[in-house]
Amino acid sequence: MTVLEQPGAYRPTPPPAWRPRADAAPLLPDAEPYRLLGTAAAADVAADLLTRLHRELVHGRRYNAQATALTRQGRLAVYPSSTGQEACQVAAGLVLEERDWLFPSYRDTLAAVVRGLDPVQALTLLRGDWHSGYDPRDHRVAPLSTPLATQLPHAVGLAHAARLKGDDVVALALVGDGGTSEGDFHEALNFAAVWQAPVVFLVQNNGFAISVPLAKQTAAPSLAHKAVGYGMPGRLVDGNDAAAVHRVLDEAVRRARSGGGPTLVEAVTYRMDAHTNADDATRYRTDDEVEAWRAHDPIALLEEAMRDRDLLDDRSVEAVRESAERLAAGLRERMNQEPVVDPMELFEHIYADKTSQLREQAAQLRAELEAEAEAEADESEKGAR
Amino acid sequence: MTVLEQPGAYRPTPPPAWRPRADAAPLLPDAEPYRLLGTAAAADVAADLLTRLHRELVHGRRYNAQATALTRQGRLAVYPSSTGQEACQVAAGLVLEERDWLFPSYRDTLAAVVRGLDPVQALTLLRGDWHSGYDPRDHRVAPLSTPLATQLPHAVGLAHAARLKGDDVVALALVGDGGTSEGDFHEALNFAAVWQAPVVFLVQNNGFAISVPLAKQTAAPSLAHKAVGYGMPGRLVDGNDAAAVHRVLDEAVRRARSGGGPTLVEAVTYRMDAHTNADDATRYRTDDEVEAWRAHDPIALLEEAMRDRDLLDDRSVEAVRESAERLAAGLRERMNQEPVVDPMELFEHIYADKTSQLREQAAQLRAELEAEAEAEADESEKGAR
Amino acid sequence: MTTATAAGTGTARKPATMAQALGRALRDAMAADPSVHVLGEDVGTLGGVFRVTDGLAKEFGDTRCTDTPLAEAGILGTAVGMAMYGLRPVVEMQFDAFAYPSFEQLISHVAKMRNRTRGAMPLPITVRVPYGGGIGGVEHHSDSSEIYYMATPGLHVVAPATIADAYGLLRAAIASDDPVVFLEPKRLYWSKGDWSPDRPDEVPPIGQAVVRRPGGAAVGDTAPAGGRAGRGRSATLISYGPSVPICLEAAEAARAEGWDLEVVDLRSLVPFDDETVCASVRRTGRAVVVHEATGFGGPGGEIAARITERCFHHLEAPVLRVTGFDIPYPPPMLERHHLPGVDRVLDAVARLQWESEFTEGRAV
Amino acid sequence: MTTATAAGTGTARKPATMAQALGRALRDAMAADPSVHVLGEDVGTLGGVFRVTDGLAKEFGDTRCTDTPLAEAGILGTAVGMAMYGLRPVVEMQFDAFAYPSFEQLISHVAKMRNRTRGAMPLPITVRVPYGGGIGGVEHHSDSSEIYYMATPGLHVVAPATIADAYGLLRAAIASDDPVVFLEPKRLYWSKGDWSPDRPDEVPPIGQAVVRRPGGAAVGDTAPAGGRAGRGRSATLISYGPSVPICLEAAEAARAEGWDLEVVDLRSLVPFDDETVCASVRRTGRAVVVHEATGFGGPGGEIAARITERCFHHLEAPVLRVTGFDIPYPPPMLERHHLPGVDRVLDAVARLQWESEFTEGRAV
Ligand SMILES: Cc1ncc(C[n+]2csc(CCOP(=O)(O)OP(=O)(O)O)c2C)c(N)n1
Ligand SMILES: Cc1ncc(C[n+]2csc(CCOP(=O)(O)OP(=O)(O)O)c2C)c(N)n1
Ligand SMILES: [Mg+2]
Ligand SMILES: [Mg+2]
Repeated sequence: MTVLEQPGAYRPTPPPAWRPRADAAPLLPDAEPYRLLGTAAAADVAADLLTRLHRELVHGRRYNAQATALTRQGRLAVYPSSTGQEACQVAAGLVLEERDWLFPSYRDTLAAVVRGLDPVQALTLLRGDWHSGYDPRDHRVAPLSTPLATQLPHAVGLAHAARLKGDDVVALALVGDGGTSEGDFHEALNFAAVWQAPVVFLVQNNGFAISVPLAKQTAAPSLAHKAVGYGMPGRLVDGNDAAAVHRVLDEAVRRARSGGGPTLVEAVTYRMDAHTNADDATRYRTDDEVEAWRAHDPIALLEEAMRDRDLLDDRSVEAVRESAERLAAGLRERMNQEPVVDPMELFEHIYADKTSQLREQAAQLRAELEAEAEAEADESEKGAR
Repeated sequence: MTVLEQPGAYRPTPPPAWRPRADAAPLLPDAEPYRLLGTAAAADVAADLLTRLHRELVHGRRYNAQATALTRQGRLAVYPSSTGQEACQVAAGLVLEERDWLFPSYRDTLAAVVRGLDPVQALTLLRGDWHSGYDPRDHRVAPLSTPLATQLPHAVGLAHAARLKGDDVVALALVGDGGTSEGDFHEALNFAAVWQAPVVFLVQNNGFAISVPLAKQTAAPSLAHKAVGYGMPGRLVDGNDAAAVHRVLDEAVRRARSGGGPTLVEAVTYRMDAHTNADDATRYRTDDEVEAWRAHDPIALLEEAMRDRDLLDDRSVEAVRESAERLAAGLRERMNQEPVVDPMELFEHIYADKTSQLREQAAQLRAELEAEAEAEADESEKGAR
Repeated sequence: MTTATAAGTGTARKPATMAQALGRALRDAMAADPSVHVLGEDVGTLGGVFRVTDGLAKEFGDTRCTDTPLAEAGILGTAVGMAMYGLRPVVEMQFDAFAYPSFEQLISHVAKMRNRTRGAMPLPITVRVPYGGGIGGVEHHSDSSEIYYMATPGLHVVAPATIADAYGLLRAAIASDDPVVFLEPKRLYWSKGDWSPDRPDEVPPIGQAVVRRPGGAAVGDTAPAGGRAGRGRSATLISYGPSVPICLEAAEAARAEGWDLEVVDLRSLVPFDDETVCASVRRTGRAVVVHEATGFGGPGGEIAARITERCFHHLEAPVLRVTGFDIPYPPPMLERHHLPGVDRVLDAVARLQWESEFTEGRAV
Repeated sequence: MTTATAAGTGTARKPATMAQALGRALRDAMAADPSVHVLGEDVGTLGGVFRVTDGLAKEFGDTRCTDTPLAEAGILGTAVGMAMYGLRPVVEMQFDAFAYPSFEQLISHVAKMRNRTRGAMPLPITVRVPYGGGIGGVEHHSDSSEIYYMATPGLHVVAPATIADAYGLLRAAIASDDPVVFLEPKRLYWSKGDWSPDRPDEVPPIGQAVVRRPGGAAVGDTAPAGGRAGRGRSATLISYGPSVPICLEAAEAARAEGWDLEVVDLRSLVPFDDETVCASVRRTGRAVVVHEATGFGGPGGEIAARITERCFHHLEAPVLRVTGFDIPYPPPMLERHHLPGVDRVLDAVARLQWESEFTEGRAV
């Protein structure tokens, strides 16, 4: 029997011998988002996990602020902040093993950084010196995906390939609430379920797709309910509860790794900043709504729970904030250096071998650049005289 | 408040004030396909409906046989038979009001014919004299759609437009089990639910997409379970029980008409013939499976139920068969006439006004045709001498 | 079309930017015809990411200007259904590359429905696509995708280069009973001009190119040494959309070097105005096609080929092309090296064999 | 590549049809390299609707040759992920028009991943597309969609015209580290030939055109009255895929009328072999490009334009094009009027200004 065969698979035999493949009940998400922090179960969460989550949350928030500041200084072309969504980002960045793969979208640089990526490399797309700043295999982070939901089938294919090769690899793919409306979301989840690929889909439902609120995006009871239509479990989690997100993802990753197939996780969260620095969020949402969510802040939630367990005091909070400042300062400094770009690289990575046409065009650009340089040299010589 | 506003719509407010939009339970399909014939409830089905269904089923089977025969005589380029699926076809063709719209796929010519379309016009695509043989507005039947699932968003858009115009129109869109895997299926159902468009989706789950069995198409408990992910009700019905399909569709159409929004109906049926006359079904399924389904034949099921109620006797069966023969003979005769095609029409319907380029090209073809005709005339003159 | 002025707005208001003129065209079209519906991502409450649809939802309600779910095939596919029921949908694709998910709907339905139904069911759909580069956009935000549309019979393809054309051609596109892919040059969105929407002569028909800058002086006047014909140092620059201003600038610069360049703005790629283009090339004897899109397989090949087919014996030199390189659109920091600029246009003009020197064959 | 022969099959077997040769190429590639995976609709149990993949699932199992769910973006999108993990997916799109749902994946990812990752992550994906008309297919089953792929940098685009090339080019495509859109001319699927897959010289590299029929006799030999150059009544027919046999037939027919036609089979549209094409046109001085695809915005425009750019002074006449009309692909009963046939090619040859008559300008 190959991995693709599913003995109990849904296949209508002539009625009346109707035999549905699976019971739908276990696939359905709970009616309420799953929460850990502030519940009795929070007491059992490993202390070092909480400490780790806390540090990354605080670092993450600082990172977002720094990146947004860099747009104002012209050091980033654009930045889609994940402030408010740090619990999702951090949990996604921490939950995987080294051999696993992360498939981020444009908003998920923080998850990639938490996973180990150099932030300068993670920000390359948004700085604009190249489309992607890292070798995806270094940290097993796929390039940030801009076309919405298109990264989801990639995650499925990669996880499927790994399984076929006998490798113990899980893929975690991130997508937004808006992205769930795309056809690629549907096709990816269906392939994943049919192939029982070891992949976890995390929908960060931050309430908006740019200006479009969720009510205009879906009429479903929840986005997690979509899972049942593919025959995979759907899980709903409080996306601002870092411990809860981590636990739900961890369970899904384990399930995938042990051959249990894919899971769809919806994390309910909120984007505190505008869509990007270029967006004006006041056009489509009220301050009241933003403030209501501020009262459910992922860092505050976690700090409260940790203080309850004496895992945090003012001194340790201060220490984490300081290290966050150092990280931000380092990032600022490095991003303030002008990136080295080489126009001739434009022709380098189109094909394994340059076509004769690309060689011609490269020669044309080189000649132009040389003429430009000569002209500049002439200018500065004149100036020097 | 406009028709697009949904006061209770899913919009996550900050946990813990979680408020799902809708209860998922009523959206879920029953565990078993709904059946009427052979159950006690069959006694309540209107006699004239059963008589009508019966006549159309018998006519439909004969129509399929005739169309398949026409492929062997070279009168149709290809024919995808709906033999075995007549209950779905007939119910879909009968359930709508005149002002409603039907969106068929390539396999659904029978439904269009039941709705009133001239079979010769319905078969034009498959004969090959043009892409579509009828004005869609004549019987409110969209052109047969060949690219799978692409007709579903059309149905949504049309139903939505009708609603915006204040018209009391429902759209019924047909799609196969394979077609549910396409992104367009997903996008169409989502738009329909968000807009609460008066549209009914009927999936004819005939077990195969060409050679691919359902188990390789989906891992869902049923295709009807997909409905919950869009926030619409999913209904599962025995697709060979014409009365049951008609009732489920009728309820869905009424719901849609009264502003209750879309429904997804999965009818479990079986394609008794090969995918098309060009297909070899023995490559991917066993005779045993086909025979098992033959024991659940839609016509036999209905005839049994009607005889139980004394609505049918040998004489009336014979009468229906005879009228089916007459229809088939009429179709055969008309299809054996060579269709009139005009090569110059190639340039007619590209734009409202021919571009200068198309005028040039039309002139070129006309000159070629004239030269051809002249050459032929010369030939026959020679022959005459 | 031109008589449709919106109630309550006079001729006094003069939109400053192309984005505003486009918005005004939508507004006037919606006011004039209740069957015009705008739909797309963020077109309602936000007014579109480029603010082209700003105010429409407020003025006409969210059923006339609708924020759709995030799914381009769904947007275009439902627009098809709406058009089948007699509406006149105007669809916004947020950026060029984000139109690709709707490709099947566009190619297999939008372009073919009239043909399929023998004219019974035309689809008066306008697909607005903010397109092209030069705005520092990250990947997928700067594609010049016009060849995909041009090469698909059944679609009209329009690209304005001026504010007046932006208004007029969009009104014309919406009024057309054929589907129109309306390419909005992103980097001209903020171009400014004095303009009033109420001058009827500003609504051009679709399918007519215009000579933006006549090359009058040189026509047939001078015969430089070595020139085969006596048309002097004149040539035609042919472009559309965002490259038209580049060509005008190049023509201005060229004058200093003694060239008299005529600039043709195609305005519409489909239908293609052979007459205006060929008339100009016959006058000048030389031509350069300029566009941002990739050269290989791009619009310039078609344009050069059809000019050559039609004007072969009037040509002093092969029709040259100045285009984007044959590469994916580059990241922001490198885009200026990719985009055809004035210098590259002038270089091409210089290569137009002014002395009839035998220069061909070098490139291969 | 050419050394990879499959265990247990000798050189004796000679597949009769192009479809079989393609199947053999897949089989041999899978046998030679365990990272080659075939996926698509009906490719497994059924062996594909054209039976090209017949036997692969049986021989290699259903994880090597996989029937996927019915979703083309999903097929290509998962293939991207598989390639990211080091596999070498060969994807089958069932028919040309059914590749359109995968357009975004193809344009925005497959074509760009190498570039995006600075060469770190090339995608060795082969996308097999049965394409073109002439088989009596109903709507959506006969599109010539090559321009969409040609105009997208990052893709190779290949179209075989012979059985040997079908095998060799498909092996080359699968072996390539670049994504290749492999266009299989549907109406040549059943073309027959004597052929053995084990002759290494039958595996051509991607990117080299070939002169299928040399026009030797006339080169420089005769100088007919009125001819500007002394190259006689020779011309080059340029085509690829399903149009190559048409051109060869036309060349044969033309010989009777005193024309000596050279036939170039491009084999690969990207990379484009300027050298072979231009060398031929310089020999003959005249050229006609022939393809099924729509003329306007089609491949012929590019080909004609680049020949003209490179060989202007060798041309006795403009490069002409014989193509499908600018219309959606017609229904079966009318397709013969649309497809370029021998007569239309000969008509174009006749219009190549053999007497250097001044014929231009008629068309406009
Ligand atoms: C296919 C596609 N269509 C449109 C866009 C433009 N776009 C960028 S972000 C965005 C909204 C995405 O919303 P969501 O998926 O909820 O993610 P979020 O931005 O909230 O993280 C849109 C429409 C895109 N990137 N890709
Ligand atoms: C977009 C698209 N992809 C592929 C095809 C080719 N094709 C035609 S029918 C078919 C199978 C359809 O199966 P299903 O949806 O179950 O409908 P059925 O034929 O069983 O009625 C396929 C793959 C197509 N028509 N459209
Ligand atoms: Mg969101
Ligand atoms: Mg089916």
